[in-house]
Amino acid sequence: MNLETIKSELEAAVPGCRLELVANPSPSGQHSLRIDAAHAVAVAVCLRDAPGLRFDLCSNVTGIDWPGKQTTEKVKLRKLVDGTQQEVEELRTTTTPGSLEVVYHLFSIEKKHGPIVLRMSTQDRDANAHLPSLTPVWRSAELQEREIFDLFGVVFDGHPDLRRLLMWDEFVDHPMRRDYVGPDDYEYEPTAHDEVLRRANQHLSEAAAKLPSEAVGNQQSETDGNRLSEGGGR
Amino acid sequence: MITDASPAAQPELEPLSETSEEQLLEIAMGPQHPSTHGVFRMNVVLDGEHVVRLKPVFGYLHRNHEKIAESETYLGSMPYTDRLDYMCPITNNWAYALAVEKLAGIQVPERAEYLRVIVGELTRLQNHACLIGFLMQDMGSSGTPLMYAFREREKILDLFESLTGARMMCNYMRFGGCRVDMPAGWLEQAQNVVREFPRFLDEYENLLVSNEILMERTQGVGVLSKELAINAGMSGPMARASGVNYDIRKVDKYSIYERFAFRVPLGAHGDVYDRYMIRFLEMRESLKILNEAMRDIPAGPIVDPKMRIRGFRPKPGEAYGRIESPKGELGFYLISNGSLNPYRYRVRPPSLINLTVLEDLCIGQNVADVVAILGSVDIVLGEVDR
Amino acid sequence: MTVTFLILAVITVAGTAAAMGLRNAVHCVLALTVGFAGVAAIYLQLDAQFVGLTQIMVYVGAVAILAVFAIMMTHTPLPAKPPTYSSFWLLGSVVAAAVFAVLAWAICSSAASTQGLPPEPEVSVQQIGDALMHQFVLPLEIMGLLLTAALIGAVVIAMDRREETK
Amino acid sequence: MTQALDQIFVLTKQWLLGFVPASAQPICSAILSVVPVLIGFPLLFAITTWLERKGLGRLQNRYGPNRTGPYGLFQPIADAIKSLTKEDIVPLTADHTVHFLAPVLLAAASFLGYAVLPIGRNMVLVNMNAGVLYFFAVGSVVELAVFMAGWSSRSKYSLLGAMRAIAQMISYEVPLVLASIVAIMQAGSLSTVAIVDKQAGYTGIWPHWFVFTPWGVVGFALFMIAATAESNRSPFDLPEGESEIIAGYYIEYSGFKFALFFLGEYLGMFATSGMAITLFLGGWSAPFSFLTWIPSYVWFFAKLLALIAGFIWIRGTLPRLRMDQLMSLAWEFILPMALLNMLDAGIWHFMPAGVLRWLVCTAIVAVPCVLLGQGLKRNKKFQVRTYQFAK
Amino acid sequence: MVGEGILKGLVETARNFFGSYVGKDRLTTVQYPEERLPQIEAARSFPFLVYDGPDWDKGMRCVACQICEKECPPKCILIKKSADKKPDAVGKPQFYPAVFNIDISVCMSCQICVEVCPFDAIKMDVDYDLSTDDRFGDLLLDKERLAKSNEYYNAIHPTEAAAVDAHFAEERAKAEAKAKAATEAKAAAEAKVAPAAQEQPVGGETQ
Repeated sequence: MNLETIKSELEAAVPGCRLELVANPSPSGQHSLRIDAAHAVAVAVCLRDAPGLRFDLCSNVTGIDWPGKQTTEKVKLRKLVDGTQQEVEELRTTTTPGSLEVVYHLFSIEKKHGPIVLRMSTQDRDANAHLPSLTPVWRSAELQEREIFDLFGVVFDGHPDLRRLLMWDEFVDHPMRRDYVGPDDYEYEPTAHDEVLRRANQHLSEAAAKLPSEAVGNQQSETDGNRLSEGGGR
Repeated sequence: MITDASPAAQPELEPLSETSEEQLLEIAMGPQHPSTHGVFRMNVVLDGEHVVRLKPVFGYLHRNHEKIAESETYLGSMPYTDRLDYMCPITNNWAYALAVEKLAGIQVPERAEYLRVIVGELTRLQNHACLIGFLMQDMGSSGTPLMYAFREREKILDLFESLTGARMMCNYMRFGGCRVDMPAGWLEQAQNVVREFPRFLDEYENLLVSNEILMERTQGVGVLSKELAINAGMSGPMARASGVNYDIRKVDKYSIYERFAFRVPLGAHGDVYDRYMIRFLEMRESLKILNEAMRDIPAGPIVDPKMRIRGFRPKPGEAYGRIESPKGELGFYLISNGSLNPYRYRVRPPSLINLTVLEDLCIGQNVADVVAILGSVDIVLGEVDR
Repeated sequence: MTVTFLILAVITVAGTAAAMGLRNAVHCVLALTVGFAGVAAIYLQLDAQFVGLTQIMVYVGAVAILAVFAIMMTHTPLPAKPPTYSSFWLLGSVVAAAVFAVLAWAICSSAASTQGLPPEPEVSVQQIGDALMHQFVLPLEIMGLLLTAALIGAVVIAMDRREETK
Repeated sequence: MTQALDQIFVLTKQWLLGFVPASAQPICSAILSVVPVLIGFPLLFAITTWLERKGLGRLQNRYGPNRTGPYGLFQPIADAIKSLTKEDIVPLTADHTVHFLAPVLLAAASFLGYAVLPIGRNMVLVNMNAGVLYFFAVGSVVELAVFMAGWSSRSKYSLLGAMRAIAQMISYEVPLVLASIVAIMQAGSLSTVAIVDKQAGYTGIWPHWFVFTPWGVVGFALFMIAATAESNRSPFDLPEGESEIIAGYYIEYSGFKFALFFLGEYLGMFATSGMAITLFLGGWSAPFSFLTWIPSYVWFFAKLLALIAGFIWIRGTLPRLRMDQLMSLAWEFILPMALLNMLDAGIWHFMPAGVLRWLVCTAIVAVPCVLLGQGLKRNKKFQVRTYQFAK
Repeated sequence: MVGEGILKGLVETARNFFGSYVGKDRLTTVQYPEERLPQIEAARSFPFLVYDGPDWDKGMRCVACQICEKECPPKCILIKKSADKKPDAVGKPQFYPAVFNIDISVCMSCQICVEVCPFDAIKMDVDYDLSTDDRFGDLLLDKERLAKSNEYYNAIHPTEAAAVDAHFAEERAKAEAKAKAATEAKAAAEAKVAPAAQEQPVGGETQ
């Protein structure tokens, strides 16, 4: 299946939809199609039902977190540099807001073709992290969208039963985000890693000291960052 | 009573809701329950013994495998994939290796492909045998079929041990091939196991297939329509039992599966009986593949010589690789940003997605059927919760 | 008035009294069962094996279970610690006393108490069977028919409900 | 000599009774009769648990227990020690009194049935006029104990288990009694001793067991099915269905109380098996006339062990039925067959002996049995399916 | 006929019952402490450190390069490099691990440390009798407990160890040849430094 023909077919079928081809430089050659949230359901229904397409199996749904980028900013700045001014770099640190992306891998059982990769992005990673749910189109997205809601924090509008899937209901953060910092107050099994245990206890007492503060997990971000690297072998 | 759950309509609760809410009994099946196949929980609302509502609760075994993998090297995630579906670690390895190979464009030598097929199909044999055993165990046959299955699985695990060094956590595949070649005499041993296996299947068939109690317990129970099966993304034996002709070995022709003559059995009813019979028949087909593969396996290298074990950095890009694991479509979705570890690593767990329809299958059935239905879905919690 | 009889009588009376007085419905049924069993034991003590065993089978095995089933089916949520005795215990006692008085009066005024009992006949199961099949065959058949009709009726009612639910 | 061996227990008892004064003889006699039963059958229970684990193990290609003592023979003792030393946990919300009484009542009620079982020639505790009736009457007390256990635990699972158990026991009590009626009809007595005596004769070398008649074999089969259900054995072990409702009514019991439930269940199984032997398998009588020199109690226990082995075998093979299937089996198959069997036994009684009687009586039970089975099968619409392969 | 399937099943279990007394292949259970399965060469349990020669501390092949520490997926290895150097198996002066700990309560036996080790210093053990009553101390293996001799390695993984030994012999021969060439070259100039250089390479002969 050629993605270009699919794109034109979809554009003809769903007037007003904005589709964008996203090239994949990898040898896998699985290029993807970015669709806009407003027409997502219509596009999905067309993909599922159009006789030439019949993508009836939505195999894989997953989220990707793209936090605001700073490193790429610097690259852009270097391109801008035409003189020898060094101060400009520091001034031009406008970070892009970042987004959460949801990827759908579609296959066709009837026509045995695929995959076609659909992508949708949220406007930002906080308040506007809303996307339309494709569960009404493909039931297989039900649990996977719940998982994305749980682990990434994308709110799927129109999902029949949007609850946390893997984390418990009282959990506040979204663990799969790149900037997620694990809280230090899990009940660790006492192992030889007593350093971790010591920090956990210390953290507990600190948390008890300033009970009303809500962002307990985030305070220790500095010490947490290197937990994985120094946790072992002690 | 089977509710005809079409994808659009929610399962109909009307007939049973004549009893008032107060008379309903809500029980938590799990997380400590002998037949939830691990720490899985179903909040079941019962009217007498009939299921009115069923809400699965996941996450008791959640360890955020994906997050861990994103901070590991590509190879470092390989042993972790063993622990996803711990009944069939080798196919997990395979799916992951396949995804990475797609991502980096690695070729796999001929011999390695044959080795992969052999161990993959052996995995399928032992998984299906055990699953049927577990299903019977759930239906109360005091473990006899399960023990027979374990007896055979033992032989296959012995093969795995002498090949890969571990019985279950094999960590066998490498990007571009396999880790070790088979030791001397392994092939004969494996051929012997494969030759003996039909005897066990006959035994199983005598014990189970025409058993009236079993037929009564399983036929017409937990019926999954073809439409719902497709729409809800069912895969593997679960989908094929509902008559969906979709076997990734045939569709994707990954590895060297197109070289083997094997057939894909399809069910007509989509009930529990079909689901376990499909697995029966698949075992016979797997034996055919194994026989052919063991006959034809060529000599040669087992791993792409260009692959380095350390410092593996695929070029930026993404890939979705999937295989037909014994449980269904096991996919890995990887995004590389050119660094040592994947930017995004996603497992498409067949067990979890096959559970999407659990409530639809169970509504209106008995408590005893819930157990059988759950058993026929074939889940491993290591994969469901990841 | 042997010792055995006294013990059995005390058990029976205590069981039935508890059945009236206790608060928890299930406890009441269980206490009542003790009463039934006591009565059955008294029958057995009088060598009326058939009646005694039937008493156990029907009352302990069936009636008590039926009552218990009814309680379980209705599934009323009970308070965690209900008071042990029913608040109607006084009323219950009065009613029981009244019934007892009536019965006692009836027994005392009957001819048997004044003239003494006739010699006890030895009744075996065989004799009961003979009596049922010869002398009382018509009543037995009528009762059988009646019960069959009731059984069929119950089945029909149950089936109707199942049809509805389908 | 063989006579003495056969009567050794009876003679021993009389010899012992000779030492006590006449006034104390009735009570001493009772004690001397009851105590061996109270010891012997729990001992049999211990042996059976070992046998069952060994047998199931072999059925499943395992060794079974083999670590405690020779061939794992001391396993029951180890189990007993374990269950005795385990903490007795009672749920906080449980009804403590009833929770405590339930296993006691169950174990006690299970023992009562043995009073009328003739375990050998002249070896019956009470030769009661209405022995069979007594047996079923005390059997029905078990239901109450089960209910008490299930209800008092205040657990939803145990309540479900108790409901299942009671529904099942009530349903199967009817066919159980109806199936046994044929033997009573033939013997013309409710006394177990009389029933066994009726079967004690031989034609040539063949015994007059009721099981060797058309109605007898059907009655025996129905009785055994109903007995399996009555004693909650697989494939009718729904009340405890460990894979569905975990352990049913005794889920909240631990330690010794749990062991009592176990004991009660096995004693129930022995008692119903013993009743089946009494009713259909000739009680303590030898299977061939030339084998009568073997003591009668040996035959009884040999038959009992054979039936237990059958129970174990079935348990190792069959999956469990579902509640509604269990009920439909009771009401749609076993009950009509039992009623028909009664008719058959009546006809047998009144027809003159000969080949014709055999043919007629066999036809009366065999044809409906097949038809009913076929009807049920068609009604249920289950079949071995054939499968297609994708192209 | 109803019951046919049930009877078939009963026959099957009966066959297995008797078969388990006759055929040994039906009983796959191994009576563990008395019986043991034959040792499988490829088997692996937890890593150990190989040393050459009689002294584990001196002959340890590990050069504390810390590659395994980095590559270990669950990060169960802790290595602290020594300050000084000592000669390795081939004879080059190398660092050695001052601390080498493996927390086998964390280790998942994946063998990646073995695969990445360029010095053939860490290998997989096959011992599985590892139960202990101390969950902290006994599961944290230090250098001393990890060290196993090359002979042990040869005993458990003969094929693999033979290849490793051959490789080492080759390396050593090369080094020796080099050293000899050097000594000869030096001997031509000055015949004093040679003995020390010759003694070092062969692991089995050091002190």
